Amino acid sequence: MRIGVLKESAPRERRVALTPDAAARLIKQGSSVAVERGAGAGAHYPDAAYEAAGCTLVDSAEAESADLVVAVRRPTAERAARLREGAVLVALSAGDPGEALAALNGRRVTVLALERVPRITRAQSMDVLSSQATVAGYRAVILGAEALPRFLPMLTTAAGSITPAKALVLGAGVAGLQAIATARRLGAMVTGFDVRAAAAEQVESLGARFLAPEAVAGDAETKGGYAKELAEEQQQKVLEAVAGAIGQADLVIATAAIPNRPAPRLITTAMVESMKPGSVIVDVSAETGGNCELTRPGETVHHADVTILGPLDLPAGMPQHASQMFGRNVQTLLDHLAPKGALTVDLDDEITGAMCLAHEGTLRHRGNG
Amino acid sequence: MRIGVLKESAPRERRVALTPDAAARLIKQGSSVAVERGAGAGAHYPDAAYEAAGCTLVDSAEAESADLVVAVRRPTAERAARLREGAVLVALSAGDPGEALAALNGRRVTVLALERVPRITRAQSMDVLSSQATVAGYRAVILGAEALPRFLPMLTTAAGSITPAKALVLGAGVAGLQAIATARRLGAMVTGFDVRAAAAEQVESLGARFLAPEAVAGDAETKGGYAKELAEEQQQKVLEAVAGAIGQADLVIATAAIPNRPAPRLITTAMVESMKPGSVIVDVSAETGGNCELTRPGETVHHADVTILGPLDLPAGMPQHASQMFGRNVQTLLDHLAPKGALTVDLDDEITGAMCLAHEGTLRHRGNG
Amino acid sequence: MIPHVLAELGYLLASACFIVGLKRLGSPATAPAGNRLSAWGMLIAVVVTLLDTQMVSWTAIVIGLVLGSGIGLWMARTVQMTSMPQLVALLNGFGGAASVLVAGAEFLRSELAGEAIPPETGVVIQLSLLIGAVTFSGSLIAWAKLQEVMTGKPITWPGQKLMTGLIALGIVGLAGWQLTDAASLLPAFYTVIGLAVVLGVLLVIPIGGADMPVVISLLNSYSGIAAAMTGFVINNHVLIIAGALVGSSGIILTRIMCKAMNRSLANVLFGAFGQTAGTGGAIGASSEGLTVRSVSAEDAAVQLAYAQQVIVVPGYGLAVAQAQHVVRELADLIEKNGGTVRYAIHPVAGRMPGHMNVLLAEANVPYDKLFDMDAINDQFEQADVALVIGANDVVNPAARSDPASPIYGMPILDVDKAKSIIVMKRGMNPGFAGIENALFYHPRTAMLFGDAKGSLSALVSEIKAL
Amino acid sequence: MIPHVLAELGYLLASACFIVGLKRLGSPATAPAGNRLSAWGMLIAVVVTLLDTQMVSWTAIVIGLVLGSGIGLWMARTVQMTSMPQLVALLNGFGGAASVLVAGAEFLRSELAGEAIPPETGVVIQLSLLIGAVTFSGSLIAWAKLQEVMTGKPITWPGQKLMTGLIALGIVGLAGWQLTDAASLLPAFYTVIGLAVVLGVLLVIPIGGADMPVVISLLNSYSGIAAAMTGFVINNHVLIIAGALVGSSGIILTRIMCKAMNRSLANVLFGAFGQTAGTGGAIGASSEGLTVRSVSAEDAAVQLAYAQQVIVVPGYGLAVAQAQHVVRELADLIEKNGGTVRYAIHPVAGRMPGHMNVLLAEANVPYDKLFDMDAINDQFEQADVALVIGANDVVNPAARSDPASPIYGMPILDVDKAKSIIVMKRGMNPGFAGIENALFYHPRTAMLFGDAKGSLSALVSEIKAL
Amino acid sequence: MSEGIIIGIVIFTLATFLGFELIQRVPPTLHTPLMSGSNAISGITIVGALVVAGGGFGWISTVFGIGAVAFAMMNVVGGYAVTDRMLRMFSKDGGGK
Amino acid sequence: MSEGIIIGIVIFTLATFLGFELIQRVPPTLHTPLMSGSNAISGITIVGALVVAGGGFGWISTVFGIGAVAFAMMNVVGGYAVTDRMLRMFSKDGGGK
Ligand SMILES: NC(=O)c1ccc[n+]([C@@H]2O[C@H](COP(=O)([O-])OP(=O)(O)OC[C@H]3O[C@@H](n4cnc5c(N)ncnc54)[C@H](OP(=O)(O)O)[C@@H]3O)[C@@H](O)[C@H]2O)c1
Ligand SMILES: NC(=O)c1ccc[n+]([C@@H]2O[C@H](COP(=O)([O-])OP(=O)(O)OC[C@H]3O[C@@H](n4cnc5c(N)ncnc54)[C@H](OP(=O)(O)O)[C@@H]3O)[C@@H](O)[C@H]2O)c1
Ligand SMILES: NC(=O)c1ccc[n+]([C@@H]2O[C@H](COP(=O)([O-])OP(=O)(O)OC[C@H]3O[C@@H](n4cnc5c(N)ncnc54)[C@H](O)[C@@H]3O)[C@@H](O)[C@H]2O)c1
Ligand SMILES: NC(=O)c1ccc[n+]([C@@H]2O[C@H](COP(=O)([O-])OP(=O)(O)OC[C@H]3O[C@@H](n4cnc5c(N)ncnc54)[C@H](O)[C@@H]3O)[C@@H](O)[C@H]2O)c1
Repeated sequence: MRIGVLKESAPRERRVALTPDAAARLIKQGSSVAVERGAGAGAHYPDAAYEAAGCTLVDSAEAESADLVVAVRRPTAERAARLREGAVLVALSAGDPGEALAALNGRRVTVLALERVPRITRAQSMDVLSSQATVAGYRAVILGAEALPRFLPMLTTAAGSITPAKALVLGAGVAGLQAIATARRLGAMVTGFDVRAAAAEQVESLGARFLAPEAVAGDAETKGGYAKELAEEQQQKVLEAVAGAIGQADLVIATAAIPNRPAPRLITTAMVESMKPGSVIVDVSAETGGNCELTRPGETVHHADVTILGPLDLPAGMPQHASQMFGRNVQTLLDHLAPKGALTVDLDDEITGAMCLAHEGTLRHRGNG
Repeated sequence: MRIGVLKESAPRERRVALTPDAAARLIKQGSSVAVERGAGAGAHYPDAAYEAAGCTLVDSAEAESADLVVAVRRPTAERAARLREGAVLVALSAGDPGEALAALNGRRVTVLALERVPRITRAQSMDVLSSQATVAGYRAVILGAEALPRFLPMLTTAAGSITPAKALVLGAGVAGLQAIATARRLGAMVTGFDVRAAAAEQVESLGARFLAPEAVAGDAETKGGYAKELAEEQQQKVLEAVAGAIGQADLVIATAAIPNRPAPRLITTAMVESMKPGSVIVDVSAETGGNCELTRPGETVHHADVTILGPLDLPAGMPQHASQMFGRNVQTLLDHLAPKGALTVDLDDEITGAMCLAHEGTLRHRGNG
Repeated sequence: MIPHVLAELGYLLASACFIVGLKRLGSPATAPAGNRLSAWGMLIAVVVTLLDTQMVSWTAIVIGLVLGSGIGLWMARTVQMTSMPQLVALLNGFGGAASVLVAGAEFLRSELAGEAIPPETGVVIQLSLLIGAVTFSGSLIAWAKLQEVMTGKPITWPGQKLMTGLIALGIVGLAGWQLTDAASLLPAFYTVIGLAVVLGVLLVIPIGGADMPVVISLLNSYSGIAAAMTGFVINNHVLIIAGALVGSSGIILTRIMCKAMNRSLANVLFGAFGQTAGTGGAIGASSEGLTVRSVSAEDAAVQLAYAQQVIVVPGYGLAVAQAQHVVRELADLIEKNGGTVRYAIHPVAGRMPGHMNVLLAEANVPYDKLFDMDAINDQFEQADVALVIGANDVVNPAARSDPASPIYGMPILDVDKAKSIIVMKRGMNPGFAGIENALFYHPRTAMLFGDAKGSLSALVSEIKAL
Repeated sequence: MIPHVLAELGYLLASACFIVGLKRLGSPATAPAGNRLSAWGMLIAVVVTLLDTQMVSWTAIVIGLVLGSGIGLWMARTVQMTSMPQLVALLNGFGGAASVLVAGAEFLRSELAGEAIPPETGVVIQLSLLIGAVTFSGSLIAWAKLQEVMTGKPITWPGQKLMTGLIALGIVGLAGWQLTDAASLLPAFYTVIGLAVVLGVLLVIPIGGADMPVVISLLNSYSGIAAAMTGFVINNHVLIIAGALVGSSGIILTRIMCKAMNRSLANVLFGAFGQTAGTGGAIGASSEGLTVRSVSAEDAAVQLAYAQQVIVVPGYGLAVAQAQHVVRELADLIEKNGGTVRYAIHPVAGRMPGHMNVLLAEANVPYDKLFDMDAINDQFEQADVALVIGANDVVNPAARSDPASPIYGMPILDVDKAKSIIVMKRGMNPGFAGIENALFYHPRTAMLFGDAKGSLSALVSEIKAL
Repeated sequence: MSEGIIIGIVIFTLATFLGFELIQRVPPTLHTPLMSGSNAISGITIVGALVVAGGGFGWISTVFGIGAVAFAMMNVVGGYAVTDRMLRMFSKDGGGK
Repeated sequence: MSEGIIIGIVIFTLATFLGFELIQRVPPTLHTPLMSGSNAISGITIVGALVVAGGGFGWISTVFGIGAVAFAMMNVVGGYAVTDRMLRMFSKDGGGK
């Protein structure tokens, strides 16, 4: 199997879909890997490293012509049109505008959407959502600490005592838990908040306090471990709980999300105005609209002496390790798709089936793509 | 005594010399405090807070006309010219261009330079260099973590294992030690480096490894606990030691300094070129020229896939707590200068004498100002 | 014959040997020497007796000595290491029988010679007979249960307790009659012995096989008392001293053993009647009829204290218990004892990527002691103990072997290859994946139940106390 | 008079009271009850004796009882708490004297009545006299040293050892002569007693006042043996049992006391001759002639285990020792024992701002247990123990009182207001400021020398072992 | 009651107290050896057995004597030997260490 | 040697062993009370003193008897009383606790 690695073209996207290390593992299994020149530069993987790993460095056209093309984000329509007929494309395909997919399908390209890896134990090592959320949770705290006009840890000094910062983490999924851990490492007093009952123990297992919204827990979790969208009345309780806690917080990391839905609104303008001067909100959910009413995706908003960050490129901001993890996920997935280098797309397979958006000219999973 | 608090005018200077809390303590001792409107805004201390603390909010002219004027940085020549004859000015006066001081002296203003507080035990609580270096050391790591394309902590995940980052801290003074502590908190493996022999124990007391330059230690320390400038040959040994360690480092925090001298050069261009792709240098000493040859003060340099930060505004970047500590230092100093609100400038006093650059028309400490 | 004073001093020396020997038996370092010292004491006692007593005939002595030593030595040499407990039971029973025979001989001699037995001598003879006989038959039953000659399950029937009580009463009555009535009462004598043998059987039969060690220890204590009573009968101090020593130290040992099993002595002896086998049974049996082996912190501590290579496998339970600092403490302790400790971090242990790293970093566990799965998996075979702390799915062999399992295909930590496995968790709850874990039923696995933090603290204290 | 059998049983009961009482005296919770039980035993023994013995005359008995009880009670009631050890010494001496008198009376009685004393009785009488007399005079010297009636310093002179040896030899010789020669040897008898009294003086006089408790404990053991010998003389078992108990348990206690002082018994008894006062002296004296009081981890552990309020004052030494995790462990343990632990953080403790915060955060000490100087300084008065770990300058009272000191004017933590202060450091080195610290010479301060991590670990083990 | 019995009781009492104190903390691995070792000590009945066997009381001595000596001796010899075997496992290579 | 002495030696030996075992770990605060309490027990010489004092051996009984009883009684009464005083300090409010 010949694998092509594309250089990303989206703005601020510094990741690469396959690192030299991951590529080397695939080559060992019998594949050949063609890497577009400069693909890893943004993530600090120089071309030389790919060469050393046994890849061939190629121009973009050649990378596009591989049997299987991997990229972090789905390539532009222009590049997609250059894919080989019957090729397989593995990439994130979020926010699918329909058209691009249709075009690919027209060329009978098999499209495997990385964000659709099912969250079963066996597929954990292929799950880019988890790995990139880990980066996002860590990085959100670093960005928050940078934006804060104060220390996170407690400090008793000759120039007076610095009280520890209070951090509030909304949503205790993968990113939220990582944020909790990172903020605690830096010495903040951390409170975690989630609607899923199982989150309480997980938050406490990191040494943080859990804030339980009244009368919501229990039925807020789907079978897959995700949160459901809440009924009006429940949503009200959640808002009350957040409102009660946010006034004390110096740093808020908002990571609440519901799959395939806009992010739940948890922080209203009034709540922002009740916060202490100088406090900071990092809205990790900005991409899906943000947990905060005032969030503007990709921008930094100042409101009532509160700073609201809406970063869109959290994992891409830490491209070296984000790519390392992404690449490892992709490599494990390819090992699964093509054991010993021979590619077969088996739609009955639990993982492949769930990921596949287009195959042999047929679109799949339209309803919840 | 009437104390005037100026609003800072330097670009990026967001600190304020007296916080509402510190002002309240002075007022309790019998002074009155006039705060220039908006002085605390940059540090997230709103005017209302000053009012609540018992200060009067005034325009700039009125603040300038106080008996004792405090500011973070020495005011512009223009503003200085408006100070009352015989007034006392308390501020940082670093990089004194001579002229400004002469002008102040001409108006018989007593100038007390905050960076000249002697490093004796009794004066520790007035020592803004220590308090601001604390902020700088912490913040340098936060900035470094933000600029790094990788994690600091170790992480074993389904997407592979992330090795912990290696941090190298050059100079284990106040800022360096704080940087060591912060990097360790974030999970990095930290090595500290200094020429003073006493630093070894201090670095190890933070759980970090100490790297001793060969045959330098011992006589590299002055009586005051500072480092001396090194002889050519010693300097060579130091460079060798740094060169030997820097190739492994992902993050370098450079804080080495020698009082009243340009920062020692510890990182050459060749060393930067020997570093791993994606690594980051935060040069805390940028203000005095930087420990790294390539540092450009106030700018970010990319060289050979290494990012070199030369931040000039480290404490100002965390204005709320930096101001809190600064204000506490200033307040303790004023308590010392004017016990119970009655100001006397006693040049025989160990602390006042050391700080005073100009008094009753006479310039002092010219040689090492 | 030697002067009696010398004999007394010889016996005293023998007693001192028993005392010091017994004390030394209590700690691993000194136990072998202690046992040898006590054996010397026994030799001294025998020699002194042979020199001191007016021996009318040597035949019986020689026959008995040769026979007894030969059989004893042969049994000790040939017994399987795993059958030790039943051998001890058997030997103990012989001791009881010897007491019965000595006291019986004394009784018969006086009786047949028509001598009046003074009441206090009568009492001690009766006690010697009674306790000896109970020890004898009880020990044989214990042996039979352990040897699986009879079922190891408790044997109970309605009215059993009443029956036992009646027999005991009968013995007391008959013995009293014998004492008060000066006339020769040989039938009563034999009846008492017979009833005592039955009593021994009745007392042990309702106790389960797993509790036999405690029963043997108790019977051992009895046999000591029987020996002491024999000492009263023949008015010999070394018998009294040695017997009393064994009697009381045996009681203490029995209590220690019960405590190690987290049970009371009463529960061991009469537990079967209540029909509640205690908490142990409730969690003891899996759906497929396999059983888990539960271990006490004390026992686990001994294993860890003497282990050369320990691999700690932390899981989500460690995080829930927030036991990261204690685990570090335990590791430090093991290393101080000369072992090495490594941590095996599974990629998905815990509930977020890097969960275990965060915890262990907090406890300042050096990075170079953390190993990821690929690096450590072939090290388990050399590990003396794999200490699984609150981990479940990540050590579930179903991932390797059971294609129907939801975790099939996930690589796991090969803890089951370790020489011994200790699993710490609160109960038998499944982990995240909600499935059973065959590791817990593995023959080399011991479960240390309880909150991980509590269990780890207990281990630390126990190791320090060793 | 009661039947002798009853008396024997009464004595046995008394002995049992002593045994159980003595055992209970070894642990704080049971000690008061233990002492009372042993007192009951004594009462039983006295009553049994009065009932059992054919009392020819009661006058001596009544006079003696009234006199002895009165004086004893008066002394026990009026003695200062601080003079307890010398009272014990005195009482112990009286015990020795009583043994001398009893044995002496036996000897004189036989001697005057012209009865031949069998050799074994002679030996025990001699032993009783000898040990009793040594105990008597030795105890009086110990009392005098402690009461400061005579100097507490060791008194030695050249040839002292030789002299002691010769006297001991003389005693043996005379005693032997008395035994072998059947003739009345009253002068020899009195000479032996006289020499034994001198021997007691000679044995104790070269030992320093600070070591007197060990000496008293040893003499106490002797007086037990004397009592046992008296038991042989009058052929009474309760005397033998109680005396032997005291004799052997006294030896063990002496050894424990020596271990607590980190010395060997030989060093205590003969140390003065070597003229090296051990390591303790080297660091014991400050330049101004003040002395520091060093404490063992065992002692400090007891203080902490029973403390209600503990304030920990960490300093740079804690960081150097990297003892943050152990200090947390210790605190947990104290809290488990019912105490509260707070941490007093001085603004400049350590070598960088917030140094202590970083450390304690690493050990996961909750923020609400950390107090800054202003918040905690008025709490020290209520603290049972202030535990200063590797801090020096920040607790130096010179900052308050000595204008010449480089640290004058720096606010410090008021640890010297605490009810008791334990300072942990490696030696008497000064801190950052390079100046001496009067706190270490404070009467309520005890120094626990050693690396902070080691000392803290030791404290943890000791508290767990209590 | 005879003096002999009284003294016996005294000695019995003391030895019983002593037995209670001798055994304090025993690591579980030593439970079985300790039990076995103390069981061997209870074979001290051999002293009584020898007295009976050598006493020359006719058939009583022969029957009861041989039996008592043989049983007691099995207890003694078997007990010490098997204890020794168990204990040897703990040293160096075998068993727990 | 008389049987009485022999039995005395046996009893003495057992009691000595018992004494060694009774005291194991004693917290330092208990050192003095324990010493004092066992010192009181050594006042058991009172039994001998009473025998002497009540024995009617003329002046020996009077002089030695009164002395012995008085000394022993001081040891006993003073010893128990002072031990009790010390121990009471440990409970509840006083002293260490
Ligand atoms: N790492 C990740 O990123 C991630 C994310 C989501 C899900 N997961 C999943 O989580 C699982 C992780 O496996 P794991 O082995 O670490 O954990 P696990 O399989 O969830 O098992 C944890 C065990 O710890 C025990 N436990 C809980 N609290 C305890 C306490 N206080 N003291 C002692 N034991 C306690 C529980 O048993 P008792 O109740 O009987 O005590 C439980 O069986 C995997 O299935 C993985 O797929 C991982
Ligand atoms: N916090 C800051 O920002 C800062 C900065 C610079 C200077 N300072 C100065 O540093 C001092 C801090 O006071 P401090 O009380 O924390 O410390 P300190 O006065 O420096 O005393 C520390 C003591 O700890 C002992 N020690 C060292 N290692 C030890 C170990 N391993 N185990 C046990 N003890 C050990 C040393 O005595 P032994 O050698 O006898 O054991 C020493 O006396 C002040 O004078 C302050 O002015 C503070
Ligand atoms: N293979 C696996 O076993 C595996 C892998 C990764 C994650 N997971 C599990 O999947 C779950 C979700 O992970 P995720 O991070 O992708 O989730 P996510 O990104 O979809 O959501 C983030 C968090 O927001 C929370 N949330 C949603 N609505 C909320 C509201 N109104 N208020 C507060 N919180 C709200 C959710 O409960 C979730 O915890 C977790 O339980 C995680 O442990 C399982
Ligand atoms: N009042 C007090 O007691 C007090 C207060 C604050 C600081 N101090 C002490 O003052 C000293 C210096 O503090 P600072 O942070 O202001 O110092 P600084 O900012 O002047 O220098 C920072 C560090 O750089 C080091 N350095 C200089 N040249 C070097 C070279 N060529 N290579 C490597 N390292 C080099 C110095 O040794 C120093 O540790 C420290 O010992 C500190 O503990 C004392």
